[in-house]
Amino acid sequence: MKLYEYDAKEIFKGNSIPVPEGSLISNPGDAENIAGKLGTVVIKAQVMTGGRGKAGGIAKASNPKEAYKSAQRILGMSIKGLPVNKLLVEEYKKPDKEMYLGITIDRAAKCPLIMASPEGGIDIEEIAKTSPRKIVKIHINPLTGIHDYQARMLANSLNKNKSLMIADIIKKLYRVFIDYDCTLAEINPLADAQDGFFALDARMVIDDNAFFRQDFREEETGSLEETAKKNGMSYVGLDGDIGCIVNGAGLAMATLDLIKQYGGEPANFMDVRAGANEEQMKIALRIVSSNKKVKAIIINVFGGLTKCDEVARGIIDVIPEIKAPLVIRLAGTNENEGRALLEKYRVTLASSSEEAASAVVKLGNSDR
Amino acid sequence: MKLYEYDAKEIFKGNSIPVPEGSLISNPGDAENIAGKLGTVVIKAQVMTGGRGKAGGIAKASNPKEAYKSAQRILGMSIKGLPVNKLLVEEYKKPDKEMYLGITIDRAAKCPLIMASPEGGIDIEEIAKTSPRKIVKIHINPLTGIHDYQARMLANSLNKNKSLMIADIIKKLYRVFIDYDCTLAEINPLADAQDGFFALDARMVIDDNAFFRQDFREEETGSLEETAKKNGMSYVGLDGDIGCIVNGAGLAMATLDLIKQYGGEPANFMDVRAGANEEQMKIALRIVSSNKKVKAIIINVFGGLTKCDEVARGIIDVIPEIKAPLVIRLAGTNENEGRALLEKYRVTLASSSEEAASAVVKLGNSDR
Amino acid sequence: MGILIDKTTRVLVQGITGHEGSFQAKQMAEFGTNIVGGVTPGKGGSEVYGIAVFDSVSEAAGETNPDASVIFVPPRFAADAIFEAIDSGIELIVCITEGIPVHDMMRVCSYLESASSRLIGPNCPGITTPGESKAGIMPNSIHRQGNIGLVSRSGTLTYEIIDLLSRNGIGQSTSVGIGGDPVSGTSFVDVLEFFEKDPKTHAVVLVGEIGGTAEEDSIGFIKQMSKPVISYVVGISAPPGKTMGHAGAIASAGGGTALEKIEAFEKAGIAVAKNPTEIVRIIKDII
Amino acid sequence: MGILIDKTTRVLVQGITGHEGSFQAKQMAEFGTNIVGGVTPGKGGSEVYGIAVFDSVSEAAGETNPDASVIFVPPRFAADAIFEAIDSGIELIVCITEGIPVHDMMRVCSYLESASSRLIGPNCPGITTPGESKAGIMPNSIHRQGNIGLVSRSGTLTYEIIDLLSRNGIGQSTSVGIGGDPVSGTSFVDVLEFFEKDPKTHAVVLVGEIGGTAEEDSIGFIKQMSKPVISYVVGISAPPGKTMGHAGAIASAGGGTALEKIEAFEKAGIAVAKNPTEIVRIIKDII
Repeated sequence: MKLYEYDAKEIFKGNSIPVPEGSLISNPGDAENIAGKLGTVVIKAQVMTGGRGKAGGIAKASNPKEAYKSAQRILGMSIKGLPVNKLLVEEYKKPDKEMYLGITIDRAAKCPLIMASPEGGIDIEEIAKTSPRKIVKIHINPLTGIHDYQARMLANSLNKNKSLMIADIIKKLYRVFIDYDCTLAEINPLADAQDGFFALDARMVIDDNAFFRQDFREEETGSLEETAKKNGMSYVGLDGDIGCIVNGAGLAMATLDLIKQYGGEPANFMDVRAGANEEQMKIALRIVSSNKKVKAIIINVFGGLTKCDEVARGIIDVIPEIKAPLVIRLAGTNENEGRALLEKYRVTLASSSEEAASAVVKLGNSDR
Repeated sequence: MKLYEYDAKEIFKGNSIPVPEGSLISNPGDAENIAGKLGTVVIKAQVMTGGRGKAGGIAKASNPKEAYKSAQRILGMSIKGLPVNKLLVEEYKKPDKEMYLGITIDRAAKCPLIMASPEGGIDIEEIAKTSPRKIVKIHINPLTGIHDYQARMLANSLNKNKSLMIADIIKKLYRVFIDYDCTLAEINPLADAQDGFFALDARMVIDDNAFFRQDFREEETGSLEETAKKNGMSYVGLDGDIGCIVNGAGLAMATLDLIKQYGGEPANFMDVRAGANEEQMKIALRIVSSNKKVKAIIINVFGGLTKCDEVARGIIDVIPEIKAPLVIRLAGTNENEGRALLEKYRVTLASSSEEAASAVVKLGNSDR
Repeated sequence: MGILIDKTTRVLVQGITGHEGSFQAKQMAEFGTNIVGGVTPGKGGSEVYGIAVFDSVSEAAGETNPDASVIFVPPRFAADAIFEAIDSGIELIVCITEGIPVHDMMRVCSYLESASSRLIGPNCPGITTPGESKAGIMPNSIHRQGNIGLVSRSGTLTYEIIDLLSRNGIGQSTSVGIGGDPVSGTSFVDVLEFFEKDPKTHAVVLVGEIGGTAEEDSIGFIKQMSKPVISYVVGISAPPGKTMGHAGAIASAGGGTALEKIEAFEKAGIAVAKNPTEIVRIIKDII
Repeated sequence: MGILIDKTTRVLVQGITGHEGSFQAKQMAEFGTNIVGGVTPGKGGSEVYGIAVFDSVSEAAGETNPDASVIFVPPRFAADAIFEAIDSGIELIVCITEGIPVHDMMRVCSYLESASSRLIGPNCPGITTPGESKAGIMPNSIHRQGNIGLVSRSGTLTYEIIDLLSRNGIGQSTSVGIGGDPVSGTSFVDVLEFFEKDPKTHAVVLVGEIGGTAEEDSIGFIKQMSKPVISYVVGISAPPGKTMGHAGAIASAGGGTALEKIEAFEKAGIAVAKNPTEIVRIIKDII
C-alpha cells in the first residue's frame, strides 16, 4: 500500500527525520490560517500519483491570501483522474541543494538497497538514465541491519562536509523502512536548506503482506479492486472491454495476453486464486460484470484445488444477472462434471485457453 | 554490573514479564503499610549476594504486624558482610511449581544460550549437578534473534499445557537480555501460580562495556574497587597482606600466583593497564597502600607502551607516604632509566617476576 | 531420475493438521511421495491420514530423518517454520505459503546463504518428478513421465502447461514452481543448473512473468547450456506499477516488463513461445 | 615463515589518526611491517608518518590491496570497524581495542561464520612474526627469531614470556595474542592448527588464564599434534565471581578456574609450567 505524502511525513517526524512544519487541510480557509503562522508556504495536493507538480497540484504562496487562492484552486482539481480532497500546507524551505535518498528491495540480491544521489527532485529512474554514475548504491544485510560505515559512505557521496547529519538521516530512514515493513521508503528531494536538512517529499510503500503486524488500514474507495481484495481476489482495472476471470495470477496474465494476441482488449485482470469455490466465482462474476464497458466475459479455470463443478455452479447462479456473453473454459479437477452442468445454458464452452480467448474476442467485437 | 533484584524486576515489569506487585522500602512502617494492602507478603533483603534465604534475609508475613517485625529484623542484618538497607516487600504468590529460566552468554559458541529447567528455586549450577538432563539449552543466533519455534521448544520442556504463556515470557526475557546488554538475565524461580506465571526472583548482570549506551550507574560505595575503576584501573580486594601493582591483567594474575607459590598471600589484584603513566602509578600506590592489612608491596611492570622511567617517577613521588616496604621490578621500555632513578631510594629492586615475588613475601613475613 | 526429489526422498509436512496441509499431504501420499511425518506445534502424538504428527521439526527430524519438508503454515508463522527447518538440517525446503512479508523472506534468504538447506518458494506449487515423488500441490493427474524439465514462477499456468504437454505426449523429467514472490529461495538459474546436469532432462521449458529480472538473469547460464530452453513470459498486457496477483508480478518504469524479458531472450537466441500451444509446437520441432 | 603474517603481508591500520593508532603504526613500520595505508573517517587525504589515510576501508582496499588490518578505533565504534573490514574482504583482522560490548562481539562472530575473514582479538596485543612483520602492539625489542610458537590470552604477560624466551636464546616463529575478552574471533585451537602446519615451529607455548573453557577446548587438538605444547595458566589465586582485569577473566562455581584448567592439561599429559621460568626450563628440556 502506498502512503500519502502527509502520512509518510508524519511517520518520518515520529522517527526524527526532519520534515518542514505543516498541516493537512481540506478547505482554503485553513490554508490561509496556516500561512499566517508559517510565512511562505508550499501547498501540495494529496493524491496517490506522481507528476503532481506538472499537473499544477503544487503551489508556493508567500502570503495568506495567496495561500487561500492556491488552496481553493487545487482543491477543485483532479489529477490523473483523482479528485484532490486534501492538501498539505507546509513551511517553505529554500533548498540550496536537492538530493535523492531511497531504500527499496533488491529482488535479485534479496536484501534492502539504499540509493543516494546528489541530484534529487526528479524520479530515480530519470536520474538513472541521465547520470547513473551519480547514484551510489549499497546493499544492506537484513540480519545485521545498516552499519555506521555504510551510512557514512552514502552520506559522503552526497556531501562530505555534512556527512554526519546525512548519515543520521539515512540510519533513521532505514529504521523506518524496517519498522514499517516498507518495500519503498524515499526522500526525494532531501533538501540541504539554511537551517538543516529536510525531507521535502516523502514516499512510503508498505508491504500488504505485513498488515497483520502493521497498523495501517487502506482507504475505503469502494473500487472494484477493493471489493475483490476484501473477498480474497486480485482485480486490476484495464482499458479494454473483455472481462476476465481466471484462477491463478500467471494463467490470468497468460489469458490477457492471448486476448490481445487475438485482437481484443482486456477490461480487467482478475485472479480468483487457486482455491476458488462456488461463492467466490459468483462474487467474481458480479465484480467483473459491474464494469459497464465489458462486452464479453471469459472465465478460464484450471482446477487443482479448485473443483470445476463448483465453479460451474457458481456461474450458473449468476447467469441470469449477466448481460454480456460468457465464454467458459474449465480444465482439471471435475472438468467433465463442470462442463456437463453448463451445457444447458447459453454460454460458449471452450476446451483450451487459446480457443476461449479467440471466442471471447469474437463475441466482444460482434455488436449485439 | 549486577542489578539488585528490585531494579531487575522493575525492568521486567516494564517489559511485560509478570512479577508480583511490590515496593522497595527502607523502614518497617512501610512494610506494615504495604502488607495492609497486599495481604500475605514476602519481605526480601536487597543485597548483592546469593544465599539471602539461608541467611534469614527473606521472610513471609501473613499480616501487617508480622511484616513490621520481620522488616525490622532484616533491616538490622548484615548478609555476607553487606548491611541490609533496603527491602523488597511484595505480594506472596503460592507457586504450584517452581521452574528455572535463564539467558547467559556461551563463550565457546559465541552466542546467547537460553536454559530452562522444570526444577527451579535453586542455583542452575546445583540443578546441573543434581539433574543435568532436566536442563534444556538452546543457542540463539545473535543476528536472527530468538525464533518462535525455539521459545516454544523451551516452553514445552517446562510445561507443555501452558507453553504459549511460557514461550511469551521467554521471548520477552530475550528482548530484555538484548536491549539491556545483559551477560545474564535470569528468572529463578519462575512460579506457576494460581493466577499465572510470575518471576519470583530476578537477576540481571549488565555488561560494563555497554555503559555508553545503557542508562545504568553503579552505586557509589567508596570502595577501593570503585576508586580504581574511576581511574581506569582494575582492583580486586583479596584476603592476604601483600599489596600488588602490575600492568596487565595476565601479568597481575601471574604475579599473584607467584606470591602464593612463595608462601605469601596477596592483599589485592591490581591491574594498572597497559598504558600506565606517572600519575596512574601514584594513584595505584595510594589505593593499594590504603589497605591497612598490607605489609609489603610488589610493583611489577613490563613496559611496552608504559615507560619504566615514568613509572619510577610516579613511585618516587609517593614513597614518603608509604610505610610498607616496596619491591619493584621494572622491565621493557626505558628499564635502565627507571631502575637508575629508584636506586637511591629504600626500595628493593628485582630483575624478574619470580625474584620480586620471592622478595616481597620475605619482607611481608618479617615483622618490622 | 529427474531433479531435487525422487522415490527415496523422505518428506516432512509442516502445518500438516491445517485444512490445506492435511489435504495436500493426502494428495502427495497418493502420488507416491514418501511422507515420513508431519509437524504442528501442540499436535504432537496425533496422526493425519496415518502420518505421525510431531510438535517440532527437530523432534520429527530425530524420529524420521527427513530429506525434505513441505511447508503449509499460515503467512505470519511461515518464516519461523522455514528457520526451524533450516536449523533442523532439512536439505530441501518447499514453502507453499502465499503472503509472507517480504522483510521476513529477506531475513530467511540472508540466513540461507550460510546454511546447507535449499529453499523452493515461497508462494509456489512445489516440485513434481512424475513416477517418483511430489513435494507440493500440483494436481496429481496432469503429469506424465518424460524428458522435459519445467521451471516456472507461476501456479495454475504451470499446471496448464504441464497438462498440455502431457496431453500431447510430452512427458516431464521434473516440474519446479519457484514461486511468484519478489524474494524467494531458488532462482531460475539454480533450477536450470540441476536440469543441465540431469541425464533424463533433454530440454527445459522456462515460464516467466513480469517483475524483477529473474528471467534476464538466467540468460547467461542458458547460453552455456547444452540443452535447449524454451521460454514463455506472460504479462504483456500488464500495466506498469500494478501488482498482477502475485506479490512479485509488478513491472515499473524501472524495468520488469514482459516485453523487455522477451526481447532479451530473443536477442540471446533463446526460443520464445507466444502461448502455451507454441511451447508444444517448439518442443516437437526440437525433439 | 611463521604463521598468519610475514614480510609480504600488506597491513592497513584502522583508526590510524588516533593517539594509540598513530604511535603503534609507527612502531609497526619500524619493526618492518609493510603498512600500506590507514583509515579514519573524515581524515581521508591526510598522512600519518608518511602513511596515506583513507575515509573508508573499501576505499583503502581499492587503492592499496591490503591482506590484513589492525584496528585501534574506540570501543563503541570498533564492531562497526570490524564489519567494515569483513565487508571489504580483508583476510586477517586484528582488533586491539579493549572494552567492546560483548553483544557487539557476538554479532560480529556470528557474521564471521559465513565470511572469509579471520579475526584476532579483540582486546589483544596482536601478532608478531620476528624478522618478518608485526600486526599489533607487542614491544618491538623483545622478539627473537626462532622455532617456538606462542599463543596467549594475555598482554603484558605475553611480553614477559617472549622477553624471557629471547633472553634465554629461545626465538619465536610467531607470537599470537588472541585476547582477553569472553567472546573473540580466533581460539587457541585455530592458532594451534596454524602452528602444527608451520614447518618453522617446533614447539608451542600456550598461555591461558581463568574464565571460560578455551584452554580445555584445545586439549583434544593438542593431543593430536605432532609438536609439543607447553601450557601455563594464570589465576590460581583469583577468587570466583570476580573479573580479573580482562573482561573474560572470571571464574565461577560453574567452572573456569585455573586449577581446573591445569588439572585438565595434566590429565591429558600436556606439560604445565608453574611460572615463566619453568616455561624456559621445559623448552630447554625438550629441544
